[in-house]
Amino acid sequence: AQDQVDIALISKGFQHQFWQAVKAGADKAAAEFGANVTFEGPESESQVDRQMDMLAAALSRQPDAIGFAALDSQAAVPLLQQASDAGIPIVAFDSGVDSDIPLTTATTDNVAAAALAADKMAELIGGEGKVAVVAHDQTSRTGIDRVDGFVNRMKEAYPNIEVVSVQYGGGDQLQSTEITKSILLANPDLKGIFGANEGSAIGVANGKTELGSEIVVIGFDSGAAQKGMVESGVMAGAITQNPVGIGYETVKAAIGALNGEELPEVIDTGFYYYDATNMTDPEIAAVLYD
Amino acid sequence: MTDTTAPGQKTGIRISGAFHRLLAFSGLIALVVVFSLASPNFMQTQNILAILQATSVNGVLAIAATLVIITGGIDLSVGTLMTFCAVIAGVILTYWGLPLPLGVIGAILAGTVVGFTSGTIIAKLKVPPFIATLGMMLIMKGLSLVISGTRPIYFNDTPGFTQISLGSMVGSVIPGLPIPNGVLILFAVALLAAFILGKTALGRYTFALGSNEEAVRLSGVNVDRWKIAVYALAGSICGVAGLLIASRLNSAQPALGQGYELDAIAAVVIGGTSLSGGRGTVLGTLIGALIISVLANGLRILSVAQEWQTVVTGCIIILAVYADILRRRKL
Amino acid sequence: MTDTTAPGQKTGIRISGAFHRLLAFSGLIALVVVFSLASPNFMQTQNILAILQATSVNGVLAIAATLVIITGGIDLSVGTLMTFCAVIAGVILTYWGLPLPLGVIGAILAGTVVGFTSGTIIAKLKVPPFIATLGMMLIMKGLSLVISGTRPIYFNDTPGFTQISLGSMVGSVIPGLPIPNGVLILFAVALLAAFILGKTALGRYTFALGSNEEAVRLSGVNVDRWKIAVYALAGSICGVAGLLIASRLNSAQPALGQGYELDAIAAVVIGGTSLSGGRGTVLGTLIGALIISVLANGLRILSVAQEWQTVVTGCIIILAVYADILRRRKL
Amino acid sequence: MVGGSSERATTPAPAVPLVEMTGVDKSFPGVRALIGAQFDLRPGEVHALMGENGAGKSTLMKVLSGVYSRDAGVVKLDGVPVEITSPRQAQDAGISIIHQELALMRDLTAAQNIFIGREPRRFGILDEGQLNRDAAAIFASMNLKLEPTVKVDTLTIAKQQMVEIAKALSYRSRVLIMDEPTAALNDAEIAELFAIIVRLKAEGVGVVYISHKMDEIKRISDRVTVMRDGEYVGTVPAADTSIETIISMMVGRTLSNETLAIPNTANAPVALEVKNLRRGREIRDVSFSVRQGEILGFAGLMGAGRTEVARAIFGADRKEGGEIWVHGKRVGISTPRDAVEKGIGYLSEDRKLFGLATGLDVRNNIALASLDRFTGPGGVLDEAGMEQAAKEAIRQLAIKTPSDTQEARLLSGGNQQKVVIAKWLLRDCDILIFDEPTRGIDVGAKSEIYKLLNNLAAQGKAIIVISSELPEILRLSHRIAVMCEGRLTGVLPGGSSQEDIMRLATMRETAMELRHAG
Ligand SMILES: Nc1ncnc2c1ncn2[C@@H]1O[C@H](COP(=O)(O)OP(=O)(O)OP(=O)(O)O)[C@@H](O)[C@H]1O
Ligand SMILES: Nc1ncnc2c1ncn2[C@@H]1O[C@H](COP(=O)(O)OP(=O)(O)OP(=O)(O)O)[C@@H](O)[C@H]1O
Ligand SMILES: [Mg+2]
Ligand SMILES: [Mg+2]
Repeated sequence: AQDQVDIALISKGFQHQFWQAVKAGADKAAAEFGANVTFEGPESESQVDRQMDMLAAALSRQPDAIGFAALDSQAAVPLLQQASDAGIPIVAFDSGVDSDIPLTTATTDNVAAAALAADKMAELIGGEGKVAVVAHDQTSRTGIDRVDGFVNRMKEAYPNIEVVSVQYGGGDQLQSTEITKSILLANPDLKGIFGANEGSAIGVANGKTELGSEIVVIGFDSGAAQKGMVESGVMAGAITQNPVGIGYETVKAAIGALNGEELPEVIDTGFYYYDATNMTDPEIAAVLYD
Repeated sequence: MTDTTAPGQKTGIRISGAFHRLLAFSGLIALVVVFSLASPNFMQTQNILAILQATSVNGVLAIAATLVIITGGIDLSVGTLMTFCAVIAGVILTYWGLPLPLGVIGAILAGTVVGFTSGTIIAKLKVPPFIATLGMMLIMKGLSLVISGTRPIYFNDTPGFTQISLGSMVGSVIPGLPIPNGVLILFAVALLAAFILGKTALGRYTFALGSNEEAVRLSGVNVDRWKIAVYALAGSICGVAGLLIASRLNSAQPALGQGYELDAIAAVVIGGTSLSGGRGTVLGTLIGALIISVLANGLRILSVAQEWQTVVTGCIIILAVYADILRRRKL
Repeated sequence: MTDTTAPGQKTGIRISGAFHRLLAFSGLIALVVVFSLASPNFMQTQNILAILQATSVNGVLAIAATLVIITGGIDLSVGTLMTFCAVIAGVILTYWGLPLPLGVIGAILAGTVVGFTSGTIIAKLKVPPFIATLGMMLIMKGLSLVISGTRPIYFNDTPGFTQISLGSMVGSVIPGLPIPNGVLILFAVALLAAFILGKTALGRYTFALGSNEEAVRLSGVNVDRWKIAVYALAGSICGVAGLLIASRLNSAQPALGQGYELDAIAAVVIGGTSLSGGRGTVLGTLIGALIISVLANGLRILSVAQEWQTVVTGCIIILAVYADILRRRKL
Repeated sequence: MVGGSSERATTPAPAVPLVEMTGVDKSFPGVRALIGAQFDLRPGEVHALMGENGAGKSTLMKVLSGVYSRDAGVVKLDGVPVEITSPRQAQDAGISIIHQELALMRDLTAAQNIFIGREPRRFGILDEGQLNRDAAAIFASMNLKLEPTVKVDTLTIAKQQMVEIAKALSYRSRVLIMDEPTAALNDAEIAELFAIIVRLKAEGVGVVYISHKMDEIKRISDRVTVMRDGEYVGTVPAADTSIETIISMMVGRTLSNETLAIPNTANAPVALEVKNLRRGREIRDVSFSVRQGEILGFAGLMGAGRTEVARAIFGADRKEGGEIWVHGKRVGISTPRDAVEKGIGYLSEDRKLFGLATGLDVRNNIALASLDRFTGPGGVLDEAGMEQAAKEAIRQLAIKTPSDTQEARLLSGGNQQKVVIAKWLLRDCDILIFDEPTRGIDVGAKSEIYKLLNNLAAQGKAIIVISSELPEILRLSHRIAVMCEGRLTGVLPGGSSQEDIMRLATMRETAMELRHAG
């Protein structure tokens, strides 16, 4: 496979289903276009420096192109500059890099996606009452965007809804479960909880089941467990991005860049709200992943 | 030769022993009292059950760590080994579709084998426990991902599986008291570990090894064999923890587990077991694990901002141990 | 009474000492050779520099941990204390807009004060180091978030800041050798720590404390003072690490840091320092830290799948330490 | 010099000895501990193994008991060559050993220590009752009053030593090796131990007995084998050989045993005065003083509280009341550092636990209490100065070590003790408290230490010597303080008789009350 195009993808995470879905999309594109793709990411979204080490090692490998999902875009600038100096094209994915080095960005608008979750939540609880958020990370871009998107939307559009608690469980299902149970026990009149990523959402749903609560749960992302919960109604619904699409578009854009194609500034891969009623719609089913 | 153990002293020691054990709860009780006063939601049955449920996994892991720490060793692999065992159960039950009991046995056996391997590396190759179990932690973490194909394995085809942790045998007998099975399992493991430590040769050698390994060797005891046995036992307990967490999440989550070792070791040390070995109790470890859960639960119930929760937890851990030291010094 | 110190014997010991030191690199050298053969990209200047750069933060933290571990203690707070110091630098430079040197001094001072506090809790209140520094780890983690307002602080207004880690003084003198300053700082810290350990009273007491604290106390030494000094020194070194990481990322990332203590302690133990105290070297720790980085980098260069990287890393850590044990046994 | 050929043993020599070791070699890095060593043991005899510190006695016995493997040589049991490679094998072959350095599991009880590896079980479960009963039976047979359920780390070294002896006895071995069993024992306990040994002899057990106490050799042993520098010197019958001969075999020359002139210190200024020192039942209103140039001996039975008094003065333990005056000024001492600053040094009775930093080398152990003196600007140590001081001390005390950079834990027991003494000599204190300074020290070195103490006194230092060996107290002291049950029962002049001391040492409170009543 010496003559194959070598593309290194440095993501924000690795073990989570979301990133595995991105990887699946990238692999799909790799197979389609005959490229060799590697995929790596740090353990948690706070490990900015570990991601730098991964990027540095990837550069040493002298790949033909790099796909990069920056945990902190500023921190990455010197290394990206180095890559760009070496003539290696860079495609950003998942969230943007504050720099003009990346040729394009394949991403989801997380603020808007979380605002949609807020709208759905408001609709389901009847426009008033207390809600809470269980998110994955207090400092990462996606964590901040989704919490802000949800909370601000509630503040602006639904004055009768109060966000009583925002807590962070690191995306760990068990920890998110414990957090959810505490929130429910502390606020018996709570109407709903938004789980801001896959692990958080599943944790919230588990906490709800364990306490036999009737609150409205809105999740984020998909995965087999979450789909099952939406199907069974434990979770009212969830926002899904299109991670497979993100991975696919990233690799496709990288290859396009190598072939000298013109790339758009942003490739919006979109987000969707799904619930038991629309899960099987072909458009939705296409972006859901296991 | 004079007898230093006058009868009066003896009763003194006995009384102080009981008193001691009672007072050991003091840190925990203080926390419970404070939280009960601060929030009416804290002392509700459901919340108490939530706290116990939250303790079950860390409690079981901490008991495994206690055994190893009493020998003067350390086990950093408890968290990822737990995950590995959960994945093994997933493979057996979901991928291979075998019946539930085989999954249970498989998970515990996997833990035992891995613990046995760590113990062998430590005892035979003389690799320090910190390194051997650090390596094992990474190996288990990687293998969990490899075996599961980096995706959760769900137990949807094994309906009884979630009952291991979430069902309530007590609740089905006494309707008002839905103590989850996971909590019962924690107590069962604790009783078993306490029995082994207190009443069996394995327990005796566990303490002896941590006290003075060289002396045990000089006494003609096969030190290696017993050391390996302790690690294997700890591994099998991690297997139980794996079943607990998998049944609670109805899935084996291959990415989870790292970082859990620190909570487990913290519970052990807060419970008064010395990291230099030779002394420690399962009861202390249980209290330590409860202190950690009560703290987390209480601060959340009070809706303390999360960054401050962390600060307060840090302070209280230090204070709880300091209070325990003061108490012991006085007695 | 006769003198057994025949001249021949003495030289024998000296030679074996030097040989020993040379061989200590063997694990590292073996890794480098394997990776060089496996990939032509490994031995390139840029990659070597990347490895050194990747070692700098963990290396400095590991040196801090080495000091504490030699006293027979442990420091779990190195990672989050580093972050705390980075945040303090951010507050001074960005929020208050003060000049660069004040930020540097402030970060190191913050580390020293926190280390001093941990040391005091350990020495005066007799709280075990594991608990005291576990508590401190959580407190630092929380305070970093509180002070920074849970968001990164950028150093865009302090243009020289990234030069601390990323600039290259060597490169500006010898153009072909752009060794980043961060690496120079690592070596400077290592030299300083080795000097303190080997040549000063503080260093001597560090070893003595780990060897037999009670004997040191009964020799009329103010044990508490020296112990506190060691923790304070370790804290100030964490301050340096804080500056390194902040300047490398051009920002203080308040959520980072937890988990880094394990890598640091692993480097120390791989480097041959005993967790029970009394022995250890800075050179060993440097080698340990390099082994960790070379392993991570080499496996990435070889495009090994990430889950397998973890497995291989675990195995090699155990093997490296085992090889070291074999070597020592033979000599 | 007496050769090994003078075989006139008190017990008839059976055809085949129990143990026969010949040509045994053993080297450690930098040290040849045994060079062609030889030894044999017959059933029913007590065979003393003698030699200076570091002669290789413990090493030879560790080879026999499976702790070390030998580099060369033959070991025969009942005339059959054997390979003993583990302590377990030694036990199975009927060999048990009491190690010189206590090897107890501090967190276990006395009974648990004794039966480690051989716990009585019922249905696989430990039978703790049986365990304690068995231990109690052994204690009873030793006339030892000790609760089987007491944790050993709360026991004094003497009692810990008794636990070790009980453990060795419990194996009911044919060969029993005792490596300095009496170093920590007082006369009454030694008598008890000897009674046990006599009983074992009668049962046909062969006993190897290592001790530096010359009088014991005469009292208990049948034959004596002497080693020097790892080599076999000779074997002689104990009854027909004078102590002087044995000593000259050990050291390779004759020791002058001059009695030391006791200078008159009655008018010298008081260096240390202790008034009404108290702490619970352990220290009850102790007052005494030591003059410059004076050696004050402290005698008493085990548990008399001498160590407690010393540690309380030194600030190592807390006191409940009392005053300490140094050179006529009242001083507050609450930590050892205070004491050292006031010019007081304390050599503790347990070198392993409290004296030696075992991981450090000899040089740094010697300099440990004086590091501030070797600290230059910037905290940098004067390594050359330390080396010189250490080498001087090694020469002065004839410490047997390959170099001053040898790790202290690798020295033989007696040489470790000398290192700790060297530490305090280097510190140059005005007032020195020596707690069992010659414990485990060979005769040659002992007389060196006596000379040293006298020299120190002659230099005007005030010295307190705590010792359980009455001859030592009598030989050294200008005055003798005697303690019993935490009280100072009297201070006797230098030339007092052993009987006077024993009378004060056993003056129990109850006895005094009875006398008052009568
Ligand atoms: N494990 C070891 N490593 C290195 N040297 C050792 C070791 N054990 C003993 N030695 C050395 O071997 C020599 C003999 O020591 P050994 O303990 O047998 O002496 P000993 O006759 O019992 O002396 P003592 O009367 O002081 O107990 C000494 O020089 C000692 O330093
Ligand atoms: N570690 C300990 N724990 C509890 N009690 C102790 C301890 N050490 C000593 N004691 C008690 O203190 C008293 C005096 O101890 P010790 O035997 O050390 O006196 P001593 O006069 O120094 O005797 P010797 O030096 O002959 O051993 C005794 O009652 C003893 O039981
Ligand atoms: Mg000896
Ligand atoms: Mg004493």
